[in-house]
Amino acid sequence: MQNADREINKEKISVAEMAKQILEQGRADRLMGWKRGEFFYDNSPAVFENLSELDDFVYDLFCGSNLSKFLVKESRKDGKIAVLLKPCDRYSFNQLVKEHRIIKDNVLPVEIDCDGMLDIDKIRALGIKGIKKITVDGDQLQIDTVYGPKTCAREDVLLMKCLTCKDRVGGDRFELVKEIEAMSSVERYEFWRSELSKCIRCNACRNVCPACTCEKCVFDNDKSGIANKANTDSFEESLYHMIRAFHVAGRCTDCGECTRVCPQNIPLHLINRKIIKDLNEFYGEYQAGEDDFSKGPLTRFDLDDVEPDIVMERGGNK
Amino acid sequence: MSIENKEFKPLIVAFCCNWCSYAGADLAGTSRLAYPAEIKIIRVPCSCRVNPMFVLRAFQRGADGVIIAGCHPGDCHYTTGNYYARRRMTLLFSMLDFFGIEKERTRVDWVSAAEGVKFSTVMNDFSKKIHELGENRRLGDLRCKMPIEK
Amino acid sequence: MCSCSCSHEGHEHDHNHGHEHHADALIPVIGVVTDIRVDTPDVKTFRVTAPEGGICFEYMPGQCAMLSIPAVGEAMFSITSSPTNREFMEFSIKKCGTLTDWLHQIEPEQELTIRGPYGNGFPVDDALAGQDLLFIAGGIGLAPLRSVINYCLHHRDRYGSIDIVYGARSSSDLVDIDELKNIWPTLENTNVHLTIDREEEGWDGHVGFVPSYVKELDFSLDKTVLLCGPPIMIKFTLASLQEMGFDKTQVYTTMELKMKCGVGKCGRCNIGSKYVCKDGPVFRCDELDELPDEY
Amino acid sequence: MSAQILTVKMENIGNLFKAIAADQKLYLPLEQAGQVQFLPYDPADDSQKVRLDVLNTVRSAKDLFFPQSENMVAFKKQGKKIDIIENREKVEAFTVFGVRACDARSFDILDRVFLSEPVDVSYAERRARGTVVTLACNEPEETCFCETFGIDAAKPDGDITTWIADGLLWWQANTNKGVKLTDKLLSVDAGLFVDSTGEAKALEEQQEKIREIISQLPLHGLSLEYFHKEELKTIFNSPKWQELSEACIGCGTCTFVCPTCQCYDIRDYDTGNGVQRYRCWDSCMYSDFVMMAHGNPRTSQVERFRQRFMHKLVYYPANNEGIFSCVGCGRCLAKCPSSMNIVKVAKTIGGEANV
Repeated sequence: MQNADREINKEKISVAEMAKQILEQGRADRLMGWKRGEFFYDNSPAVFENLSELDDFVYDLFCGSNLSKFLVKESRKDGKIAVLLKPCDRYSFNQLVKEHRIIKDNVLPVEIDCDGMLDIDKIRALGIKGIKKITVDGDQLQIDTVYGPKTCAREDVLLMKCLTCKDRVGGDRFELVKEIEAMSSVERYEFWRSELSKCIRCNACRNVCPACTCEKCVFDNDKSGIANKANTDSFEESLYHMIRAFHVAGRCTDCGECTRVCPQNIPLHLINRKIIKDLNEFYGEYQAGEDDFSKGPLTRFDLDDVEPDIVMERGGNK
Repeated sequence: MSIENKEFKPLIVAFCCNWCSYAGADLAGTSRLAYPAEIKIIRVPCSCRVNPMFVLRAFQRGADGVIIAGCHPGDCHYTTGNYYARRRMTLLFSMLDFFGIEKERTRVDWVSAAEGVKFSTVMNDFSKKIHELGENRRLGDLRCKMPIEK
Repeated sequence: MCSCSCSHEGHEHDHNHGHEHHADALIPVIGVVTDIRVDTPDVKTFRVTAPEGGICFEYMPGQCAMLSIPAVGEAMFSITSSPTNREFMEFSIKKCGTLTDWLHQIEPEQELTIRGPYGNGFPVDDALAGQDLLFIAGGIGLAPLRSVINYCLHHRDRYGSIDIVYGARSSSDLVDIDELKNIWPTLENTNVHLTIDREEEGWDGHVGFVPSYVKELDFSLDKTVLLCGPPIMIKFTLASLQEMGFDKTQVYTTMELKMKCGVGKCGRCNIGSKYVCKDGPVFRCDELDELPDEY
Repeated sequence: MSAQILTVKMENIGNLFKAIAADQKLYLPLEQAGQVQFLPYDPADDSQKVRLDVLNTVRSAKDLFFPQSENMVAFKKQGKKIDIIENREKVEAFTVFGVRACDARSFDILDRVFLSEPVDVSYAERRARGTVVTLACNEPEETCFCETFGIDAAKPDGDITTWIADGLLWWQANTNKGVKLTDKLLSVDAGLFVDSTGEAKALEEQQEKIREIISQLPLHGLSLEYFHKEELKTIFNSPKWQELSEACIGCGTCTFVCPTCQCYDIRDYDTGNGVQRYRCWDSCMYSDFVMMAHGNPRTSQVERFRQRFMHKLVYYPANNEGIFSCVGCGRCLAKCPSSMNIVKVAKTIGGEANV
């Protein structure tokens, strides 16, 4: 990771204090961070322009959203903007700089620490309702609800992306991909039909994705012949996700935002991870966004690359 | 629909590079080598021109198999186009396989302008595979297959 | 009794629905383009009839219709002909988008689909009755007004004097219709004032923008104004009128926004709480003041 | 209307579903790949998991009356000729069970749009043929604020209202349609229900419990007083829209999970065999929503974001006797990728009343 012209928290002060100092010392004109929500868990991305606005600043266990994509717009405004980047967000940031989607000179990247973010949906999925407050108690969470106190393991309700954090030794991020690869073709088909038929085409995965920054998406272009707003049949349910995954192939940093925002909890990251796994196996390990200059695997080639029939020979049942 | 009762007539789309494979098809034709009529050739300037969208579009409109034919690696008219196509298609086909689409429905082959015989063999072979697989039901738009009626 | 306007062959209603049966306002009927006239380099007027002849449905001046070529597009157009014409409907259409590009290259006998009428139309039978009328149009803005002008001229005795101010970028952009040159100017108590934006060889009429021309003409303040044209022209003309002493309650104009359903349900063409397709397109200018500035 | 209260034991609820599904489609909150949706119930399929414990389906029940996508009409083009082929799907009678109080109210809000002249034919048919069986919310969530709109989660509307209390499902018909369904079920299986009219103490206690919980929810007492049509322009011109919309990524999640969002698009699909015209949900959050040939009156996300909330809180009420186009189901609170929602908007714009 390149560290030139970046803010790093050397003195280990709180993130809120860092944010304050940056605005106070005029190192940036604006600061992109998170703003306290209505409840304790619904923090929103926000731009802070002065110290009094920072009263609403928050950095806690519910700041999972990746701020780098907002910079596509924000870095084109006047003045310098500081942006808080968790370790995983840095990859998206680098990738966007590499693709010239962020105007680097207008941004002050600030690297902040993260111990893993919580997923309120996962907590709800455990059947915990009427959540009022959460306190971290070692590996356990004490949850105060309208229906009395509950507990759950912190590990069980981490955001998907935090389970295999790139900056920590974590589990095997391709574990589920391998499981699906091991299924028969029919099983794989059934699996994805069941998942993708939940899709409501809200476009949240596309709009949140730091790799999806086309000025005009092919799915919004009436002349493309595929700009259908709703999934009117099973083909369209698949088509949208296939094209989207493929379009970010080699550029996807595996930030996991698509899965985080999907209102239907479709494990969209599995498609991206499958592609990443293939790229690694065919063309050597590559992490998009590791730096902001190297060429991605689909924009270069080797003379002795594998032939496409390798797909026929490997993985899965027939 | 009672497709089983009807004889299966596949529709196969072949994207052929203008400089090699399309000329290969020509040569196959002038050499009176047979290849199946169900193969619809779409001429593209280079195998690299084939956007993954084209492949999916072909399946959407009812293709049972899609084959991309380009110059042999090293022989690209534009020097490097087919190398990129090779990476791209490998990845695409692997992804389609991951979605549970039969992997035999997609193929890439390199056919030069001098290989009329190879063109005919590849196409016959691919068509045979598709015949064995039967109709593509996993990746096609039903609306394109059914007539519009009241 | 089925009251829907769709009465052509091949359209059968399922009357088994019993009491819940309604005509589906979103299903179009067929219209046949019987004649195409070139009005300006980028405006053509299309004459449309029902397949068996005659108009496709009843309407009032200022109302609109949804025209469509399936798989090309569907869009709202004001009906240019007067409802007093029972033989055909006319649409003056400027080439500016996908559907209009397509329409500009069709030939007579082409069928299209049409549904309507939509919108409120001009209050020709109440607020406008008995009034001296001043029509002000710019460019393609004459299209909706032409319907009203011809309607009023048809019922000449119901209205007072009629003045028509019409301007365009150049003389070739003035919609080339017979009425403008040969009919309206010859009628009693009816005046036509033409203007173009810039000097031009062979043009001996007035030169200047519509807003300033209206001021020069110095109309008496008891007239009711019907105003239509590009948004910028509407804005400045309205300012001129107010400077002259006209009140906004005397001025009617028509609005245009993206529409899909035409019946105030698809949620697209709202200005504040009003839907242009249902509550408009004709608004009295003082009504617009109460709406947010988002058009 | 019959005030008769019937009960069926919760362990026999499967019989009730089978009886309803005997001659019509029955939609139940079923689990599909981990999510709960209103899906057709198949009595023969044991793998279906009915989830009456989950409060909100992600897609609201409006889907059953105003589906995300439906065919309208088709065309065949030949030379200069066009044929119109009406191929709208015929709507058969159906029942939906397990609709919550908020979703039930959303039908009234949609009715005011789709049943006003000119009536929307397919919506009207679905409304006429659909029987709505509601279920009271025993465990409201912290995101619930239906109370703000005068909705009683302890006694939802609908053709039939049901409650779960004391191991029983309590069943009360409210409308003719509800009575008709009840009578039919009794004619199929006379022993299905027990008449518990007059012995509804457990039910009343459950209702009290629900109302008690609701009075303790964090959004209890949320006020929308500030939002009335006299303030239309003030609200519209508020500088706060800018900061509120900052986090909005312009997706359609809020509009698609919302039970009262009703905007739709009409599109043509060229199948190669003809042109199918269909309509589908659309979102005012999308950049192309009001795009036309000569430009776009809403060029930035601020305007699109503002449109959605102005519609819900000001425009719709202005046209509908002050009724808000929101039922407080809390879906947008739970689902927005950036955690922006109508409550934050109401509190920021209509500040004073909510301090």
